[in-house]
Amino acid sequence: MTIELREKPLTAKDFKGKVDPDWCPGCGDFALLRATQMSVAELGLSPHQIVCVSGIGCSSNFPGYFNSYGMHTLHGRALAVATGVKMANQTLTVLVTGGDGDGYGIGGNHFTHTARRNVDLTYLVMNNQIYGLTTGQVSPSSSLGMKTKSTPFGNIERPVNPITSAIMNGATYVGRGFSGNIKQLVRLIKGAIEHPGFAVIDVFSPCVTFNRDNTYDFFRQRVAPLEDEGHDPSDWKSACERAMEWDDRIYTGLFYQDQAVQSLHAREPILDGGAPPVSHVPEAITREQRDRIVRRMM
Amino acid sequence: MTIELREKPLTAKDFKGKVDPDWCPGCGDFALLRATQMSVAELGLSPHQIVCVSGIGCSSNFPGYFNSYGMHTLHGRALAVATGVKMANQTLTVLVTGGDGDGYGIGGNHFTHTARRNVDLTYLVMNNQIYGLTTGQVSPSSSLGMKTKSTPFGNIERPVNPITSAIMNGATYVGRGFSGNIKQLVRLIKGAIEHPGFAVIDVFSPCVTFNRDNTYDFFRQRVAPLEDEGHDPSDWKSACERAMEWDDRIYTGLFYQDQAVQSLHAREPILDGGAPPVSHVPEAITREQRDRIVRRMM
Amino acid sequence: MSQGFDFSIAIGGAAGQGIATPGNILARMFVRRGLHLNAYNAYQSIIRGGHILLTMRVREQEALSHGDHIHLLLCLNQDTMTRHLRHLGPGAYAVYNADNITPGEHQDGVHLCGMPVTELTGDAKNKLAQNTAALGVIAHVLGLDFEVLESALTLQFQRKGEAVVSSNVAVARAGYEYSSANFTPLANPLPQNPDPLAVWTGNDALAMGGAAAGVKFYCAYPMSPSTGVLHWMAKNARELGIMVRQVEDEIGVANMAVGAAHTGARTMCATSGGGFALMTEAIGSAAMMEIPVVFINVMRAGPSTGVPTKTEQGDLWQALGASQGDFERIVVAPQDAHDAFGTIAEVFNLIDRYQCPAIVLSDLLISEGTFSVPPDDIDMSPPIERGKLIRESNGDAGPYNRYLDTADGISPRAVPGVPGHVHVVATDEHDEEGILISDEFTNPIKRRQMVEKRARKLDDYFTRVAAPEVEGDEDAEVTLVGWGSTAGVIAEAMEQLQADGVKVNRLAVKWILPFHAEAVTEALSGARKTLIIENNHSGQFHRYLRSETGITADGHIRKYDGEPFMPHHIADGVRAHLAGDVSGGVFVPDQEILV
Amino acid sequence: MSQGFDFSIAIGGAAGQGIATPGNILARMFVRRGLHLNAYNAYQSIIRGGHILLTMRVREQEALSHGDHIHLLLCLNQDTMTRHLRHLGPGAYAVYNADNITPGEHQDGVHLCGMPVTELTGDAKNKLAQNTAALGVIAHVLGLDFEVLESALTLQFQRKGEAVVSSNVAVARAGYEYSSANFTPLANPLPQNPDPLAVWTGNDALAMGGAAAGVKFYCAYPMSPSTGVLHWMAKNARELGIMVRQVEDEIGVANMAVGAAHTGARTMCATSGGGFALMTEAIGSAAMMEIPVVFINVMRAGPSTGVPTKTEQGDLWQALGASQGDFERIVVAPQDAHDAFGTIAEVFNLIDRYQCPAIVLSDLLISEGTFSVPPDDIDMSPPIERGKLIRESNGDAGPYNRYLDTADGISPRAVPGVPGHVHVVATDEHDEEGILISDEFTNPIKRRQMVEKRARKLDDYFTRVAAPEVEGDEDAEVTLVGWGSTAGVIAEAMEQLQADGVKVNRLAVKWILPFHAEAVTEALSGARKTLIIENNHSGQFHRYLRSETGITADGHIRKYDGEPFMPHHIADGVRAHLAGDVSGGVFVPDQEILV
Ligand SMILES: Cc1ncc(C[n+]2csc(CCOP(=O)(O)OP(=O)(O)O)c2C)c(N)n1
Ligand SMILES: Cc1ncc(C[n+]2csc(CCOP(=O)(O)OP(=O)(O)O)c2C)c(N)n1
Ligand code: SF4
Ligand code: SF4
Ligand SMILES: [Mg+2]
Ligand SMILES: [Mg+2]
Repeated sequence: MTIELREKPLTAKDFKGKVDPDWCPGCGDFALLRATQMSVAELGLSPHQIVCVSGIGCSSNFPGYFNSYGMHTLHGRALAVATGVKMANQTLTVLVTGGDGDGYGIGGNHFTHTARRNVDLTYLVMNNQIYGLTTGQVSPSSSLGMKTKSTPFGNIERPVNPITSAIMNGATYVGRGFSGNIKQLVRLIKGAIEHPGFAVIDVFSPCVTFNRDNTYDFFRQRVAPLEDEGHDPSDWKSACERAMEWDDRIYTGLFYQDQAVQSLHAREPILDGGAPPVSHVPEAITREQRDRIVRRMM
Repeated sequence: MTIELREKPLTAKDFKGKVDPDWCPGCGDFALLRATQMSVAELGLSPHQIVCVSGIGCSSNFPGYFNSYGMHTLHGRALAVATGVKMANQTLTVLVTGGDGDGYGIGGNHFTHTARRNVDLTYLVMNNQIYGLTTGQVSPSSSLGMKTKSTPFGNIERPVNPITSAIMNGATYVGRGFSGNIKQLVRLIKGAIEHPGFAVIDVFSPCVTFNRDNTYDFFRQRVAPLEDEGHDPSDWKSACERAMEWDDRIYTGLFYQDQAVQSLHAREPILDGGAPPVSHVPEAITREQRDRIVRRMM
Repeated sequence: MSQGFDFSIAIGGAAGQGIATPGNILARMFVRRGLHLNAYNAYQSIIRGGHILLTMRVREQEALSHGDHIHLLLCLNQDTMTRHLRHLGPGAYAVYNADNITPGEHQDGVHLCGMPVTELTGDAKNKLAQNTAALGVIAHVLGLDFEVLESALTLQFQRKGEAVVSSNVAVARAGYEYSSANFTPLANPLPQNPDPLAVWTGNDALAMGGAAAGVKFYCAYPMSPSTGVLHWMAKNARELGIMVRQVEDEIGVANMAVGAAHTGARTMCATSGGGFALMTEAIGSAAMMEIPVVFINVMRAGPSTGVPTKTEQGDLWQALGASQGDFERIVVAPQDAHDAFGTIAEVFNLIDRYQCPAIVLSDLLISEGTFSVPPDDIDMSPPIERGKLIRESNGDAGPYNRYLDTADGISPRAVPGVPGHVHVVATDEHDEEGILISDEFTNPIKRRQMVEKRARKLDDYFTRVAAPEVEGDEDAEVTLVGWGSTAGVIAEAMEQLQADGVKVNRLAVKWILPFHAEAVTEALSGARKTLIIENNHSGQFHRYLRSETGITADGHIRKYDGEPFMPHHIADGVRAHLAGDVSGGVFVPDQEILV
Repeated sequence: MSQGFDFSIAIGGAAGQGIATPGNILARMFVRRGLHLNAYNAYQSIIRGGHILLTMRVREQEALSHGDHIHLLLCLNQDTMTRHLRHLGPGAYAVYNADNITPGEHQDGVHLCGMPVTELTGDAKNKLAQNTAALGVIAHVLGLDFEVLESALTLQFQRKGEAVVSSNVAVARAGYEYSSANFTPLANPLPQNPDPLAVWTGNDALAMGGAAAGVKFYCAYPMSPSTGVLHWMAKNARELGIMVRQVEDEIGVANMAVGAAHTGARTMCATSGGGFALMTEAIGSAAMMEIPVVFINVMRAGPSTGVPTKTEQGDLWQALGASQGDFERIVVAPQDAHDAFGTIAEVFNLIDRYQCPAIVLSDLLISEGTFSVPPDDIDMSPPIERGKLIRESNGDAGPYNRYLDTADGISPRAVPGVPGHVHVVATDEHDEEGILISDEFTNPIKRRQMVEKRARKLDDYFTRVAAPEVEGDEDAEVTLVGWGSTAGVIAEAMEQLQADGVKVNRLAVKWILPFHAEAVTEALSGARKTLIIENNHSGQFHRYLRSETGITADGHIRKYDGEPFMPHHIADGVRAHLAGDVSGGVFVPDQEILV
């Protein structure tokens, strides 16, 4: 099923993977999967044009459930691998999917540096504020006081704020979604894929099995779409301020976007002027190249 | 030479280490060493009360030149080791010293998480915007376009901003110093040691050997002490805004401080109410403790 | 099998069907009766669905493995029935909800115990009712009075309130009564030993070993199958005054542990293979700075993420090759939960003496298995010997050299805070004072001195750590060599072989590095045929044994399908080897029970 | 030594005194004359100060090591004179600035060539003038026409402008003339071979090997002594269309490399021991996903940060134990720069064939050494064989299984972007389609199948990779076994021994894993006395050799003081062993030249 042979446009269904998700019934991750499938279909992408890279976690099982090229890599390392994929073949659409532990815990350093490099990736974080696959330990985004298997007396570490952190580290498209609002998710994801730079969407994706605090209800009572607030995504200060609100009102939507910053592959000198991807150029170097090098050694 | 036997107060000289620094003549790191020695002397600390933890780099050789307990650990890992030291013995004054590559490059994840935990450490980063010890490669704080041995065609990655990043990640005392201004450094360091939480001071410490761009002159022409600006360190927005200025004017001084946040050891339940450090409590558990545990297993 | 009661119950279903609860209730009932337990849970890396099979072997004698047989199969879904009914032999029981599960082909003499659960409970919606009803059936089949089950249920559910207790008791009673009316109980009912036992997992045992040894700083990043250690520590932290930290990643864990250990706190951390890979750099740093820390690697099937819920002995070479350069460390592979408990205290005394890191290799089989333990064996006051540790000022005002080149290579170790002992520890090569040798002039003579000083520390190691010994028949036809967690299953395979008249003995190696090369060479010098048993593909232990002794084994029994050995796998392998029936020298048993 | 011109120049001083420039000028002069060069630079991990000694051996024959002697010592400071004057034998030269350096005790017949630098140059402030004046003296002593030096200086300084060139030429001329008037030149002046040679470092050679093999993605984090590879790549990136990335840490490097390699680009990265420790988890992941990547570990003295500017062969077991579980990979230790160059291309063809990672073990001695190379040997168009790689749609619309269980275990490998071949690669165990086996039911049969499929890939490895062979005397009294970078120095030690009438041969092992166990066993079966030579403390290669073959060597020659072997260290060790003079079986030579 290739784009060349295709008669009618693909639909979300065409992006169903080889197996059905083994997520718990009700897991928030289903919504993001569905929203991503709808988004790529609406954008007219074909499965072979996309690479979906993940780490390890419940959420990181995503590539197995999504029909595209996929890499299910190491816990915390998806962004590093994905940068390798994108930079070696800039013609691919690269999605990165994973969890809060994967991305903000063990993967934190890659997150920071991918942001400052503005690598043209779409990073979808299924943030359930817990370690799901390992059966419920505290995560770097768990709230203060939260009781988990590893913090039976309550979490004493303040949570990261992925939105402000992404913005300040240099991500150029920063949004927040909620599994309870697929429409908004689709809008955010399509925008992210079309955005030529590092796009981060932190998605409240409730873990119905291990997180009793941050449930669908918890969020339903609080989420407020930024779209309704006349928020200006070019204003980082207001974006950060709104991202810090948590108690009664939690904003979702596009917090921040900066289209003026070039992505890493656009800045890379050897890809100047639409050069082909290094994954596909001929390996052999020329006699002239060889001779120039050897001459400098003499 | 212990605090108990001491007749007259210690001076900066008493904090000279066993060997003289092998830094290049003119290296910015000398100033920070001197400023730190003056600061601890002025605060009336004794060498044995201090642990100075570093990673690897020119700057990370600091503990060898400073008379206190020291740990010269792995490249990038100083904050993790220092957290272990501080949490195991909260009575110690723990300084962490190192470079920009060490702290913001390979050590980035520990930086983020140490900040959100608000571990009571004083972190002094000798930021020369280059990898010094490895003879001059690009660093995560090198400016765009900078030519180094690893970027002979110019750096294409936007630099991190350690100040905004520290603030947004949750550090509760965030300052910037310059090796050309020891007085200000001493003020900043004393404040940092007295601050009960994670204090970060990013210090412009020119590498006279490998960084031809960010020289003493470069900074002398630009530095503007925040003290002269009526800056309010409780205002994170203004702190970030000022921290982002770079071209003509580069602010130094205390950008941000929040004394309301408890440090990690203050929140730790097992250290409740001034409990002794776990490094010094008796190892043996009691018969009653044992019996309670075994009873639950039956 | 020959001696007394020996019965295995398997409970099968999908993740989310609540297998743990009946498992726990039965386990408590058994150990309270003083019976031994060895339980292995085969599961998948998913939270819902899949196929789980919990095998609980209960025995009058100690149960060294989860055994070869299923005597009673509780099917919580059709899948379990379909997969495993054929593994039941004559006299075995299949218990199931007859409302929605149908048995298939089966051997003669299998008791098919279908329960009309909806009819019994009057409740078609409670999905967990079948589990409780089945407990009633099982209690009856085992010949227990209902009161025994009733009090177990009460204990299990009392936290949830009276109503939950009484509804569960009612359902269980219905099952019990239905069984009494319809099914034949065991001819030899469940016996009772005089002294009740306790129950723990291997991870509990590792954690408790740490607590007993005086661990006051524990940090970790969750990773199956090691996470149980973190959970135990977190739960008991407050009561025991142990600082427990979950860190951002395993690099942070290992380095934080190094920092805490340096201050004087006994410090431990646990992970599995992938996390251990990330810790290796810090392990080398601990060795160079001479700081004692215990690093536990609970092995699971690899490589890479591998099969996270399956067992393997695949990380031996990773442990041996952890970090660059030559350095001093101890590697030990405990043989079961009980041994793991004691090993931790022993290892802490060793590393405090030698001022070096230790790597403890457990595996999923030990760590996630559930086992009985005699409560009196849980000695949580082992001797604590901290070696040349200086934690308080000793009034000594003389010069202090952290890396003093002493006769035994061990230098007095002062922790930060002690007046008069200020020094810097470094991962760069340093001299006796702790000054970097590359700081001014990289003196090859000093370098050599320090390498030799550190190496000398372990000179008296073999006088302090027991060498492995050959156990079993004197003039054996075959000597089985294993390491770590296979000790028990090898012992049971030996019993089977001995019952068949095969003369067999065993060398079970636990202390891996430094290796008792002389003792092992001596022990194996008389062996007529040496077979090595390993739960991995490449024969990691065999290659290591050979690297240290030059000994080449005569054959191998290996398993690398994720499942642990059952005793008959080994016995079959030995028979095949003795019959000359093994091509290529490696016997690989088939895993018949597909879990 | 017996054959033709063989002369070693040592330049000593502190970091910052500009040793590199005269070193480079001399090197270029030598290789342009077609003379062979082997240069070893002993330095410290500091930017200024300390003691550096650059030893440049120039020879008519190939120079396989930096040799045993110093024939001309250029002292840039008093420290160098004080340390090394006593190492000069009769006929050797000491060149120094007589204004501030005084010679001490010395052997008879040493030429003390003090230069009155201020007088010669008329400039007391230019600290580098002594270096240039010394070049004049050296040129004269070596019997060169001044024009040869003049053109070398012109080439070196022309980028800096005419003024710099002419002032340097003037100073050099003053030195040359002073020398002509005062010092005796060599009886046999520097010869000239017909064909000029080129010059490279081992790191250049590794990088160029990569470029020749078609590496299009190179990423790294700086770490001595591997950083030279990054520098070469960065400098030549644009011209060769190689994407070069400096990453935030080595974990990022290794994983980024895996990502780039998966897209189809030949990908390489280099680091040293500590960085390699951080990469190990990703190496296992590459093996599990079956992605070919080359990981270079340039060894330095360990453990931990160790001695960053000193050499050691200490990371063998780290390479063998890199990452958890059993998996397929290739480990190779090139023997010198030339070999390193060719090895990279060979290794890329192998890992593209076998779809697995490779670990290349270089060391500081190779990587930072400077060597001559015949330009025609630099074949940058080696055969490029990419195995079962699918980079373009082949019109095949049939089902595609990434991990198809083929007869040879090797499955067709499609890269992202190819229509009709969509699949997921995973670090979890998976089936032929790439579906996780733990996703629904962790099937032990599938698990075993996949382990065996992967293992089978290497079945024909030994038919493709040359086994090591014994070289040297047929009926040797002693067989020297080495691995990696000691091949050359062992060969030179053999020459010395043979000159003494000792019959000796050598087995130099390069391909480490898979190990040519049969071939090596066969090769050593006739050895009368086997000695193993290693630049480490614990005998890592000996233990590995034994693990694979069971062979126990008769003795050892080891060095672990940070400095490389010199030929006489090995020859002395062999003599001591033959004389039965080695207690404990391990001969450890003293490092006489304290650098
Ligand atoms: C190096 C390493 N450490 C730890 C693990 C174990 N592990 C697997 S998933 C996971 C965390 C899962 O949390 P998150 O990323 O938030 O994903 P979720 O399951 O909640 O979707 C951990 C710790 C691992 N696979 N690798
Ligand atoms: C794991 C690891 N990777 C790389 C290195 C090599 N290394 C030593 S110092 C350094 C960077 C130095 O830069 P910085 O931290 O900025 O300190 P500076 O020398 O500039 O003060 C590097 C890459 C190392 N020691 N360990
Ligand atoms: S455990 Fe939580 S995160 Fe994982 S699948 Fe279930 S609901 Fe989702
Ligand atoms: S190289 Fe740079 S950072 Fe290092 S000591 Fe010299 S001036 Fe300082
Ligand atoms: Mg999560
Ligand atoms: Mg720096």
